[in-house]
Amino acid sequence: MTRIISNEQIAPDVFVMKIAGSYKGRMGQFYMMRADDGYRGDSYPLLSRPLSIHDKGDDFIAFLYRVHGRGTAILSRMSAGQQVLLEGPFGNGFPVLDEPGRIALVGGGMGIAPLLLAARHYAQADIYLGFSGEAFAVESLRQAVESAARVKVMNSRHRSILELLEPGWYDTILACGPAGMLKALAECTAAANDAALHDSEGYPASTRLYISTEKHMACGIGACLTCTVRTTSGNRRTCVEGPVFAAEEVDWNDLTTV
Amino acid sequence: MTRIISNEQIAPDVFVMKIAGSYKGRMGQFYMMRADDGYRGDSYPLLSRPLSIHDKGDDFIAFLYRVHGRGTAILSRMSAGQQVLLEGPFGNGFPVLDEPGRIALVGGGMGIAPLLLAARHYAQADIYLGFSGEAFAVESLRQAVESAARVKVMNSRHRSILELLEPGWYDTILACGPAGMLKALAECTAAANDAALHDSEGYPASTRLYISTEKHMACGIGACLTCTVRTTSGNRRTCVEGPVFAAEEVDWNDLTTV
Amino acid sequence: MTSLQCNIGGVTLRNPVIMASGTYGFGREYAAYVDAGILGGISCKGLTLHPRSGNPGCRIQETASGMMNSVGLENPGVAAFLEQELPYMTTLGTAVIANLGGSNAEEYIEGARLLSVHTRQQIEQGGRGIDMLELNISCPNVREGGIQFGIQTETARSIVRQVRSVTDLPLMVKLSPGAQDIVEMAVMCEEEGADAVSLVNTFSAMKIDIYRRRSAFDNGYAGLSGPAIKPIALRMVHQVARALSIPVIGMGGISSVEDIIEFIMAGADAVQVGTYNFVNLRAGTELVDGLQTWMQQQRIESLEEIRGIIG
Amino acid sequence: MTSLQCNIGGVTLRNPVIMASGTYGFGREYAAYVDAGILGGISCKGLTLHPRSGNPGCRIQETASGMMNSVGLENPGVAAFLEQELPYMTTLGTAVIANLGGSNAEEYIEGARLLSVHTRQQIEQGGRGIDMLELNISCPNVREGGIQFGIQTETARSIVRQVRSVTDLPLMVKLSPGAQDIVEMAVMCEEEGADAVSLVNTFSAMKIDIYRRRSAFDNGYAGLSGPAIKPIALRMVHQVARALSIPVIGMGGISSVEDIIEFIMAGADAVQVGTYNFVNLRAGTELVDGLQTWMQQQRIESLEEIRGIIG
Ligand SMILES: Cc1cc2nc3c(=O)[nH]c(=O)nc-3n(C[C@H](O)[C@H](O)[C@H](O)COP(=O)(O)OP(=O)(O)OC[C@H]3O[C@@H](n4cnc5c(N)ncnc54)[C@H](O)[C@@H]3O)c2cc1C
Ligand SMILES: Cc1cc2nc3c(=O)[nH]c(=O)nc-3n(C[C@H](O)[C@H](O)[C@H](O)COP(=O)(O)OP(=O)(O)OC[C@H]3O[C@@H](n4cnc5c(N)ncnc54)[C@H](O)[C@@H]3O)c2cc1C
Ligand SMILES: Cc1cc2nc3c(=O)[nH]c(=O)nc-3n(C[C@H](O)[C@H](O)[C@H](O)COP(=O)(O)O)c2cc1C
Ligand SMILES: Cc1cc2nc3c(=O)[nH]c(=O)nc-3n(C[C@H](O)[C@H](O)[C@H](O)COP(=O)(O)O)c2cc1C
Ligand code: FES
Ligand code: FES
Repeated sequence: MTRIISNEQIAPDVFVMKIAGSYKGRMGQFYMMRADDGYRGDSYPLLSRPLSIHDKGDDFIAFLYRVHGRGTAILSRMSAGQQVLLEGPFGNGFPVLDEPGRIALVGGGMGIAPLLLAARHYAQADIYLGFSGEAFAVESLRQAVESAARVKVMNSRHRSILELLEPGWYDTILACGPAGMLKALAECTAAANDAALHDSEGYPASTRLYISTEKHMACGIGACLTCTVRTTSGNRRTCVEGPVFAAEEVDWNDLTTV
Repeated sequence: MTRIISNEQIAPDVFVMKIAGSYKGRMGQFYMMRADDGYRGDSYPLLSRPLSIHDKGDDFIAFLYRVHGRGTAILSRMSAGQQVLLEGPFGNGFPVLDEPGRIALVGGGMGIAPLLLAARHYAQADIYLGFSGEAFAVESLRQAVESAARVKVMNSRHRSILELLEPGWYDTILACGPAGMLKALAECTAAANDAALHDSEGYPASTRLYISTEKHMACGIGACLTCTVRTTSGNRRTCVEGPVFAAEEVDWNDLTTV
Repeated sequence: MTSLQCNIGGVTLRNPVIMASGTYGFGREYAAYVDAGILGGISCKGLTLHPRSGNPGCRIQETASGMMNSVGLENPGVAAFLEQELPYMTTLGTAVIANLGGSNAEEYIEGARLLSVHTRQQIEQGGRGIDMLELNISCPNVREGGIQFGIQTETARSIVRQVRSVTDLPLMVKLSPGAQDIVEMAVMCEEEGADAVSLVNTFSAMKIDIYRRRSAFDNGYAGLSGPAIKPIALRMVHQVARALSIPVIGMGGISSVEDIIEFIMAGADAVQVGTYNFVNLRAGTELVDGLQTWMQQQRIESLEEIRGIIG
Repeated sequence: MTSLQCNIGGVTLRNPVIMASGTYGFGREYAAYVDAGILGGISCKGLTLHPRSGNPGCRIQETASGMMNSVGLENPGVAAFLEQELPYMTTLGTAVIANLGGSNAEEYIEGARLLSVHTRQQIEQGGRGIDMLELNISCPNVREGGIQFGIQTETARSIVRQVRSVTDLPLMVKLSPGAQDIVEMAVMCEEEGADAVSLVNTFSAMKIDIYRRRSAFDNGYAGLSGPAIKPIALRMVHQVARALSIPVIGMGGISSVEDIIEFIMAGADAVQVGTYNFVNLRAGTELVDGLQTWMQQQRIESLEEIRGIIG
C-alpha cells in the first residue's frame, strides 16, 4: 500500500518521493509520513512529519520535500520498494472558490510543494515562484497552467519574488512559503486593500490572501492541540482548521515561532 | 571501510554478512557491530551488538548471526553497499595451544559461528555440531578440517549432539553454544575427569574444556563492567578476559541469566 | 474464556486500556481510526473550570524516543464540556473519565462539583454522565500562582480532601513523577478517600534552541512523555502499587502489548496510553486486540493471574 | 583565540568535557581510542572504601534511547585504587576525579580521608594525587542498610559536612535525580562548603522480563542513563544552576556537541559524558574537537559568553 515507487533528488537537498496507490486529497492538504521500519515507538522518528500533497494520479501520490532535519534525511535515503507510513489527507486545503476572479499563486522555496495541485485547479492563475538558491519543480507547474508565460520565477539570494508581484491587482492570492515571506506579502496586500488603489480602473474591489502555514505537529488529526495558531477567532488547529488561513486572521507572532 | 559486500540468508533467521576490508582477529574473538545510519545516540539500537568473527580473509570479514531481537533484525535487512559500525576485535579468543593433543570443537546452533576459524587453526580436530532445526554453515567447516568425515552433525529437536561425543576421549574441547548445552557438556567432562577412565588405555590424563560464553555488553572494551561473570578467581569481564573461559572456572548460575 | 475486564472504583471497564488525557481529545478525532466501543475508557482532554487558550509559541518538540509538550491545558472549560462534548462522549460506549486540572483550590472544587452535579442530574433523568473523575494535580505546564500541587504531599492533600468532599463520582488522582515522594503522595490519596490513583503525568523537562539562545518553549520547561520515560514510570508504578490497596492505573511510554503487560505485572490495575496514539492513530485497536491475542497465546484467563506478580 | 578552559573548585580544566564515572573505568581501556590528554578530566569508576564485587545477574538492558545498568559499584576499593590505578591515571595528562560512594557515613568519611591523605603525601613528595573528589551520594544500585543518601537533603547534609571536614581536596557532590528537592539538595551542598555539584546520576528505573515474570535485574530496579533522560537532566541542571553560585557540572544523555552547548547555556560550568562513550568509543575526541570547531564557527571565544544565558 505504501510502497515507494521512486525517490529522486531534483535539487540540492530537495527530493520528490512517489508512492504507489490511489490516494485522496485536495490542493493544500497534507499527509503525515515517516519511514516504516516495522517498529513503532522507539525508533527515530517517533512522530510522523507533515508533508503537503505535491502531485497525485490514479495510482500514485507524490511529495516534494527538502531535507530539513533528521526525519526528512531518513526519508531522503529511502529507495524504491521500501515502505513508508502514511496517514491523511489532513487539513482544509486551499479554498475552492466558485469565482476566484483574478488569481495568483505565490510560492517561496519549498512553498512550491502544494502549488502544483492548486495550479491544476486554477489553471488561469498567474504563478510567482521565488527561490533563494536553485529553482526546482517549476516545469511541472508550467505544464499545469494555461500558459507557461504566466509562471514567473526569481532565484536570488538578495531579491524577493514579491518585487514582481502587485498584490492589489488580484482578487485572490494563495501563498505558501517561509513565514517571513508570507508576512511581507500579507503586509503588501493589506496596504493595497487599504489604499485607494482598489477604486482604480481594472483593479478588484479587494484582495483576499490565503496562506498555508506550518506548525510542529504530533497527531495531525486535531486531538493533541500542539499545532494551534492564534487567530482573530481564537485558537485554530493547523492540522484541521488549517494549514490554510485567511491572512488577516492569523497572529503572526504565533506563526513565526516555527 | 565498513561497507557490506553481501548479507545472505542461509537458513531460517540465519544470515552471513560479509564486510569489505582487512580486519584483525583470532578464533573466538568478536566485534561490536550495528547499522550505521549516520546518527548516534538516539537511533535504535543505542549499543552495538557483539558478534563473533565467523570468517576472515585478506579483504573481508564475515559474521554469521541469527535474528534474535531488533538489533539483529535491523542488520538482517541491510544490503550490499550499506555501512555498519564495527569495533574490534575484542576478547581473548580460543586458546592457542602448542600441544592440544586430541581436540574436539563442539558447537550448538549459533555456537557454530566462531568455530570456523578454530577449525582452520586446529585442522586435526573432530567437530560436533548440533542444531535444533535446520543445519547451516556446516560445509565451510567440512572444508576447513583435514577430513570431512571428522565433522559430525545432528539436527534434531529432541536429541543432543552430546550423545555422539565422549568428552573424556579428548585432551582439549573448545565449545560454543547455548548455556544449557555448555553446562551439560561441562558436567560430562567433569565426570569423565573424575572417573578412572583416564587411566584406561588410549585416553588422555584429563580433558580440558574451554567454553565461549555470552553476556549482554555495553562498551565491549572492559570499561563498563556490565558483562562480568563470576569465576573461581573473582569477577571476569566477558569482553576482555572472556568470552572464552575454562569451564571449571565459571559460576554457571551467573551465566545462565543471559 | 479470556477476560480483560477490570474494576476501578466501582466502574467496570471492558479492558484495562484507557486513552490518556490530552492525547485523545474528547474522542471525536479518532473515530475514523478506532471504534471507541472497544476501549476500556477515555480520559478527556484536561478540563479547567474556566476556558483556557493554552500556551503561546511552539508547543511540541520531539526528543530521543519521546516528545515534549507545552499545550498548557487549552480547553473549553467545564461548562462547555458538559454541553458540547460530554453528550457525544457518552454515546461512544466506553467509560468516560473527566480529567480535571486547576490553578487554585477553588477552581478544582467548583469544577468537580459541577461535573458531579451534572452527572447526578443526568442519571436521575435516565441519562449518562461521566463515569469517573481524574484529578490532575500535576500539570507541569500551568504555572499560575507558581503553585504545583503535585509536588508536596501536604499541599496536594488539601485539594484531594476538598474535592472528595464535593463529589461522589469515583475519584482517581493523577500523580506527577515530580512528586517529592510519590509513594507518600499515593498513600495520602488513599487516606483521603480516592478510589484510585493514576501515574505518571509528564516529566518536567527542557529543550534549548542553541541557535536562538532561548528555551524551545515560551514557557521554559515542558512535559516529557513517550517511550523514553517508560522505565522510570514503570518503577514508580511498581513502588506505588506495592504500597496501596486501591487500584493503580499505570502509564508512561506504553507503545506495545508487552509494555502493557509490564505495567500490569508491576501491579497496575489498568493502563493509559498517551503519546503512542500520535505515533499510531490505530493504537487503541492494535493494543486491545493485541492484548486479547497475547493472553490467549499465553493461556492467561484473567489479568488477575499476572497482576502485581513482580514482588 | 577560542578558549575552552574552565575552572572548577580551583582546578583548571583544559575544556569542559569530563568522562563520567562508571563509564570510563580508570582510563586504561579507552587509551586505544582517545588520547586522554585532550580531555577536560576523567571521573573514575565509583570507589568504595572496601572492594565490592557488584551485583550478580544481568547488569545491563537497552531501553528506548537509553540503557539501564545494575553494576552495583563493582570496584577494587580505595586502597587498591591508590596503589594500582591512580599512578597510571596521573600520567594521562588530564584532571583525575575520584568518584566516591559508600553504604554508610563511616565508609564515606574514611574513603575521603584516605584519598586526601594520599594526595597530600604525593604532593609533598613532588608527585601528583587526585585533583578532585566527586562524592556520589546517589548510587541507586547500592541498597545496603536501605539508605539512599541522595534523596533527603538533611540525610545527605551530614555526609557532605563530615566529608568536607576530613578533606581539603576540591569537593564536588554528585546529585541524584531522585532527590526529593534537587535544588534544595544543591543549595545544601553549597552551604556545607562543596566546591561544585554534578548532576544527574542515573534515574531509578525498572524493566520486567514478562516471560520469566521477574525483574530483568536481580536487584529489582536499575539506573537509567542515555539520550532518553537528557530533557529531564537538562531541566534539573538549569534549575540548580540558577540557585547556586558554585560551579555546576551537568550530565545526562549527552551525545553531541549540541547537547553540550545546551547544558552550558542552561548554566553548567562543565559537563560529563557517560553512556555515549559506549555508543562511540571515540566520543571524547569527537566531542572535544567538535566543541572547538563549533565555537569557532559560531565565533564564540569563551564559554563565558554563552554560559547560563537561558534565564
Ligand atoms: C502542513 C504542513 C505541510 C508541509 N509540507 C511540506 C512539504 O510539502 N515539503 C517540505 O519539505 N516540508 C513541508 N513541511 C515542513 C516539514 O514538515 C518539516 O520540514 C519537517 O517536519 C522537518 O522534519 P525533520 O525531522 O527533517 O526536521 P527536524 O527539525 O529534525 O524535526 C524536528 C521536529 O520539528 C518538526 N518540524 C521542524 N520544522 C518544521 C516545520 N517547518 N513544519 C512543521 N514541523 C516542523 C518536525 O516535524 C519534528 O517534529 C510542511 C509542514 C506542515 C506543517
Ligand atoms: C562475545 C559474543 C559473541 C557473540 N557472537 C554471536 C554470533 O556470532 N552470532 C550470533 O548470532 N550471535 C552472537 N552473539 C549473541 C548476539 O550478540 C545477540 O544475539 C544479539 O546481541 C542480540 O541482539 P538483538 O538486538 O537482536 O536482540 P535483543 O534481545 O533485542 O537485544 C537486546 C539487548 O540484549 C542483548 N542481548 C540479547 N541477547 C544476547 C546474547 N545472547 N548475548 C549478548 N547480548 C545479548 C543485546 O546485545 C542488546 O543489548 C554473541 C554474543 C556475545 C556476548
Ligand atoms: C500533548 C499532551 C497533552 C497532555 N495533556 C494532559 C492533560 O490535559 N491532563 C493530564 O492529566 N495529562 C495530560 N497529558 C499527560 C498524559 O495524559 C500522560 O500522563 C503522559 O503523556 C504520559 O503517558 P505517555 O508517555 O503514554 O504519553 C498530556 C500529554 C501529552 C503528550
Ligand atoms: C554502566 C554505568 C556505571 C555507572 N557507574 C557510576 C558510578 O560508579 N558512580 C557514579 O557516580 N555514577 C555512575 N554512573 C552514572 C554516570 O556517571 C552518569 O551520571 C549517568 O550515566 C548519566 O549520564 P549519561 O546519560 O551520559 O550516561 C554509571 C553509569 C553507567 C551507565
Ligand atoms: S497536530 Fe495534533 S491537533 Fe494538530
Ligand atoms: S562490555 Fe563493558 S566491560 Fe565488558
